[in-house]
Amino acid sequence: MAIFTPKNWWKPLHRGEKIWVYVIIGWGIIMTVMMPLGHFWGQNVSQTTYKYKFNPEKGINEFETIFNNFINKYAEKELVDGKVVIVEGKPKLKTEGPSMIPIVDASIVPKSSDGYVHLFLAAQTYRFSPIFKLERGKEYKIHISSFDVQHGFSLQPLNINYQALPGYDFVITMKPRSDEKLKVFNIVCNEFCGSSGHHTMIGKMYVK
Amino acid sequence: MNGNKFSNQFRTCEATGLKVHLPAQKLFWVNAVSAVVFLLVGAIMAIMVALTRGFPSAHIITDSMFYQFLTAHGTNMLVFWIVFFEMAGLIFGATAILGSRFPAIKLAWFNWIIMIIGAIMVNYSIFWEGTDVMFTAYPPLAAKSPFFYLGIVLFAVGALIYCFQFLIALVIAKKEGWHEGSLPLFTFALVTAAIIAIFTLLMGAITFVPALLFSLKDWGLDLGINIDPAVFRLTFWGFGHSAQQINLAAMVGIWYLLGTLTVGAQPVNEKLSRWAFFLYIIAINLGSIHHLLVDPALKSTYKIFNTTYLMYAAVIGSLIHAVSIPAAIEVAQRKKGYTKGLFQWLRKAPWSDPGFSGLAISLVMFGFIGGVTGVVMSVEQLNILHHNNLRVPGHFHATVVAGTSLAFMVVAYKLIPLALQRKIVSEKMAKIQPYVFGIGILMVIVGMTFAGIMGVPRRSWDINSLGANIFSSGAYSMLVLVGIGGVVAFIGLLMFIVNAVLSVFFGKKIPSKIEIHNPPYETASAKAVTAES
Amino acid sequence: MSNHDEKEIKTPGTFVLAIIFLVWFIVIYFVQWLALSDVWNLN
Amino acid sequence: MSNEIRTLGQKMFDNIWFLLAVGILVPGIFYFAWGMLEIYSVPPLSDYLKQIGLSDLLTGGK
Repeated sequence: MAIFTPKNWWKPLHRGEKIWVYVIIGWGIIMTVMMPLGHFWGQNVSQTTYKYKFNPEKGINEFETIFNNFINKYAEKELVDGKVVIVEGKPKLKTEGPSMIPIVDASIVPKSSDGYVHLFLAAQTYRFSPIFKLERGKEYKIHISSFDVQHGFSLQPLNINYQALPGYDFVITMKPRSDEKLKVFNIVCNEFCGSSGHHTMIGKMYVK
Repeated sequence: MNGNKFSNQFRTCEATGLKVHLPAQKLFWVNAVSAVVFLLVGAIMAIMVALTRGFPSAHIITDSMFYQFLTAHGTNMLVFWIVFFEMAGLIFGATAILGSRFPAIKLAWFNWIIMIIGAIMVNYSIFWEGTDVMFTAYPPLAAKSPFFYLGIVLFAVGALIYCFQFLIALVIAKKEGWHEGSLPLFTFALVTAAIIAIFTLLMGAITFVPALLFSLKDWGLDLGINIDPAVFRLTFWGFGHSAQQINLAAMVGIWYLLGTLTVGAQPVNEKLSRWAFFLYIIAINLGSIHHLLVDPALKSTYKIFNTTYLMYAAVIGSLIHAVSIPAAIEVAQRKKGYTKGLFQWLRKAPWSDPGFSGLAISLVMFGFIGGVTGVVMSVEQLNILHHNNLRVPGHFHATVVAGTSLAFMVVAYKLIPLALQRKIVSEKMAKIQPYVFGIGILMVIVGMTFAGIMGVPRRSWDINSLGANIFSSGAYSMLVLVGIGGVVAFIGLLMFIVNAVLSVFFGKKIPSKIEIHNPPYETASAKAVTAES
Repeated sequence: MSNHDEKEIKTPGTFVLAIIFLVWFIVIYFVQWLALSDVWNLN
Repeated sequence: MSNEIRTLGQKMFDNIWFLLAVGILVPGIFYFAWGMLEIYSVPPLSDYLKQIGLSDLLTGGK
């Protein structure tokens, strides 16, 4: 019984038990092989990560600098009669939605020397910025990171989920499929990031 | 009876003939009662959270309350209820099962006191200071004051000392001659649980002590510590998920125990069952990595190696138990004459005994839903579809709630008479409780899983506030199922709590003989003591 | 205590249950891979 | 009673300190130590951006 013990219990398995053990070891091996197989056929989740100095109390962090430069360079500007509107010496950016998210058309971002278009996506309480306009069938490297606390990157309705950590730049290769019909994708934050607005944190992606 | 140095006061259980060490019985009592108190707190939080999620537009509680309540639900249920009950289980497994004494009773009381202080501190921080960092407490998000971290550290220290005390109790039982030979399988399962717990609590210390030191700056003590979010996640899950593996090992042990107590089942092959527990010990804690599969900073080789639990060794362990427990029951039932066809043994099983029905519901829900979804979502690539959406709570409500909590509840029906000498107040309510709870929690699990498949995130107060048409109408109806199931499960849970509390305090006392007992076996050290005196 | 050491133990019911469980496990596992291949093409 | 022959396997499984050592060491090495090594060997972002010709993003920016 489970509460008493025979003295010598190191006994060989019965035939049925042996068969079961072989079967489940076989199943374990199959499951173990599936992951490297997927990996080498192109399903690599953990593509590349780079770290940067993150120190929220001592001013602006490195990713924020990179991100601001990226936005200033490529975000769509507000135009009046074909001229860029200047507010306080800076060009005014076109924004969308109540949290004023800038828009970046990926087609104007030049390829880097590694042959990819690099895009920077920042998560912060409580928004994802900017909104990208991507082209179907083109491959992009999207740098995902956070300015403040941890966030979740959940691409809906595909239900593709990643984690965004401050201090770490997660580079993900993404390619909107050429047979994809959807034009708007939502990015939902699925990591708790603060009680006043976590449930409102959302971003967008357009696919042309 | 002439007492020697090791003799102690024991009470003999009339029904089972087990000897219960009296000082240990009091310890068992406080730990079990504390567990049920925190279960009640967690249950009230659970119903609020389930209703808020189930009917998001109704806004039953405000957003800040929701996140506080969710934090309280997680910590009270996953940590306080389960660990207190496991501490009670360790005391039971080391004493009553072995017929032995529990050493260092005063230290054990000290452990209980710091654990209870820790648990109260955490609840204080959540309800009065408004800490809402969730069970996970990922930095840079910070609790409202150091009390939250301090509470967890104190609780973990108390539990860690208990685990070592348990291991030492086993050594003493053998040395003083209370017990001889190998440990019974149930106690062996508890050894597995205690070993996993020691790893868990060490990782907990590595996680929460720096977090505590960091948070001391709220009290004006800036130690210049920075917490790396990726490192915190790694060590936190070494604590957070391994803590659930303690439950797994304890629960499987309880399944074997329930099989014995209800139909007299005995493990068909002790070696095979013990191998399965050994596979847990070596491999199961690697599985903590499956929380970090879509994290930056870790590479695929590391993720894949760890998430396979050393080639699914731990899964193989579970699959061994999945067969050896029903096989033990089948053998026992067939011996009683239920030999017709394939399943007469199962049909004629004591389904009105909560111990058996609870065992069956717990085993089936844990295996078919919890275990399978767990393995699927810890595949590196597949995790991308699961991470942080409602499928994850769907999975762990099948394992921790339908599996562990239900097994703990039904074993409590057996332990209250056995270890606390009280009759269960309402046997009738105990009879239907596992079914009510099982149906409720099944609805919760199904609702959560399918809502998660449709993309609904976990830990969200109101998915409508993201905007209209982001989730399909199917997702909303699945959330309604969560809400309704939550109510049913809550009723089932209350049936247990009311019954257990009334039985412990007002149940009919079962009389039993109190005697001084000597260790029944002669050992070298016992001989040395008698020679001295 | 265990007194069924020598003779072969027969547990056909458990065997059937175990097979049902394993089939369920395998089906769920591969259905998930199919679901993934729907959103994430292999090269 | 106590001098009966037990197999090595049974002795191994009866030794709780051996089990404890295995239970701490295996996850301690494979999960914790290896994981820490992974995290501390993440390369810096600025080097990568310089390498792919995006060094202009690294300065200024307000």
